[in-house]
Amino acid sequence: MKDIQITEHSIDIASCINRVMAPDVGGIDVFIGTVRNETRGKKVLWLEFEVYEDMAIKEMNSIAEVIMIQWPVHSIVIHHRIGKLQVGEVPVVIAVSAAHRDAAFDACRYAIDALKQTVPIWKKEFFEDGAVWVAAHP
Amino acid sequence: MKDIQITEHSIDIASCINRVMAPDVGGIDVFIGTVRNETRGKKVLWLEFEVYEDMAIKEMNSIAEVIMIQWPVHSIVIHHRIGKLQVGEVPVVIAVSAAHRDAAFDACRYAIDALKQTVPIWKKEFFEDGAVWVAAHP
Amino acid sequence: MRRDYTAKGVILSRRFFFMSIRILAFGIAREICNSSTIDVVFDENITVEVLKALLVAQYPALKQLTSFMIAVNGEYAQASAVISANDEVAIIPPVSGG
Amino acid sequence: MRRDYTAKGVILSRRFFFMSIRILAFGIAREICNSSTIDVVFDENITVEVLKALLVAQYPALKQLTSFMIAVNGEYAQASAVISANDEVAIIPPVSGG
Repeated sequence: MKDIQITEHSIDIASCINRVMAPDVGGIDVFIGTVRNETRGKKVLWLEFEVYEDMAIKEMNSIAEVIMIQWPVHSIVIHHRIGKLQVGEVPVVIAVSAAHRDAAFDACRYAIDALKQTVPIWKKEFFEDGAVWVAAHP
Repeated sequence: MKDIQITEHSIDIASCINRVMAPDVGGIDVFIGTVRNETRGKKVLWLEFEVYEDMAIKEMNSIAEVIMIQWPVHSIVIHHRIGKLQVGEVPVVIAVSAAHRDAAFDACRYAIDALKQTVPIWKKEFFEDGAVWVAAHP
Repeated sequence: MRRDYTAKGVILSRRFFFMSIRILAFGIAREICNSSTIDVVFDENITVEVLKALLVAQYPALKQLTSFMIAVNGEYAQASAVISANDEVAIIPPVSGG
Repeated sequence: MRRDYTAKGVILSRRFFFMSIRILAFGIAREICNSSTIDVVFDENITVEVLKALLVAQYPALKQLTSFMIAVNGEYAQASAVISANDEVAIIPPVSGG
């Protein structure tokens, strides 16, 4: 089972976890991204996430499909929030369940690494003295 | 911060996650162990966990301390449940937060691997035709 | 009249009009292009590589990005891919989700 | 009288009584020993290695385990460690938490 969502509302972590639970599951790995109060020593005020939604959903589905081919996992949930997020809020939750924990760990880590590399979502960091699109410039 | 607990009651996953959140945290990895309905093809009815509590708490603390030396993590929660658990219930939750996700993933995986190797907790699996202490015999 | 390689609702053609496409721009690309959509017109099928060159000529700030990709119909496109009339084309600056 | 190397509240001594310790047994070890505590008496300080040999002699089923460790005061003890009078000693069969 895979459950891919992009939302403007706060992500319900407990419900992401419940979605991947099942009687034939032995281990669940969950990654939760949180908005950090600083980046390279500069105080972050808030973040804004922009998305190319159709493509992002496609890419997130394709990450989940690659995972299901590569590892014996049971279920995958990937929820990404967009819009304006404050420090401490949660832009992304990935939950992966499997019969055995190794697959859950490997797949969950693959999912967040792949998401950060390919999914068309952009993060703008707002500081006291301006704003920067993360990773845009060398 | 570390929060190590052994409990006879069901583990509150959301509160484990809340405990490791902080403004200077960027990533959280959570491992959730669940009771699986079968082991090596045999239907599991329920599990019983026994603990040498004083030593288990010591070992879990020492795992957390090793982690804090080895990785730049912010907080670690390790909660282990004991007693009788049904299929689908959660014997263990480990949550690790860090400024960057790599440390959280590495430390969380180290924690569950180490826990399974050193913490004096024993699991008995109950089947329709008997019961087995896991890993006791070659 | 020769108005070569201009964009933003105008003409990218040497000869006669042939194909109009709408390009979506996201994140910093949206800011560089000062619009979330750019309408361009070509007189022949072009490749992704050519489109990127045209875009950079029109919006030199794109060259300063770490990189940018072109997506066609919601998928990353190779440099040699040919863009057709009804394709959905997007400028994808370096992503930073998660 | 010679009652060598017996356990369960009795004597593990050749000479005179000297040291009594209570051993905790967990999991399958508790079932093998049929008790969660075993009181043993030694006439001299013994090492973990010797204690293990004595336990196996008394409870041969321990030998069939994948392995078992001895903890002293809540920590895994080396074979050469010496057990003292007020130590808390425990038999630790293969653990299986998580």
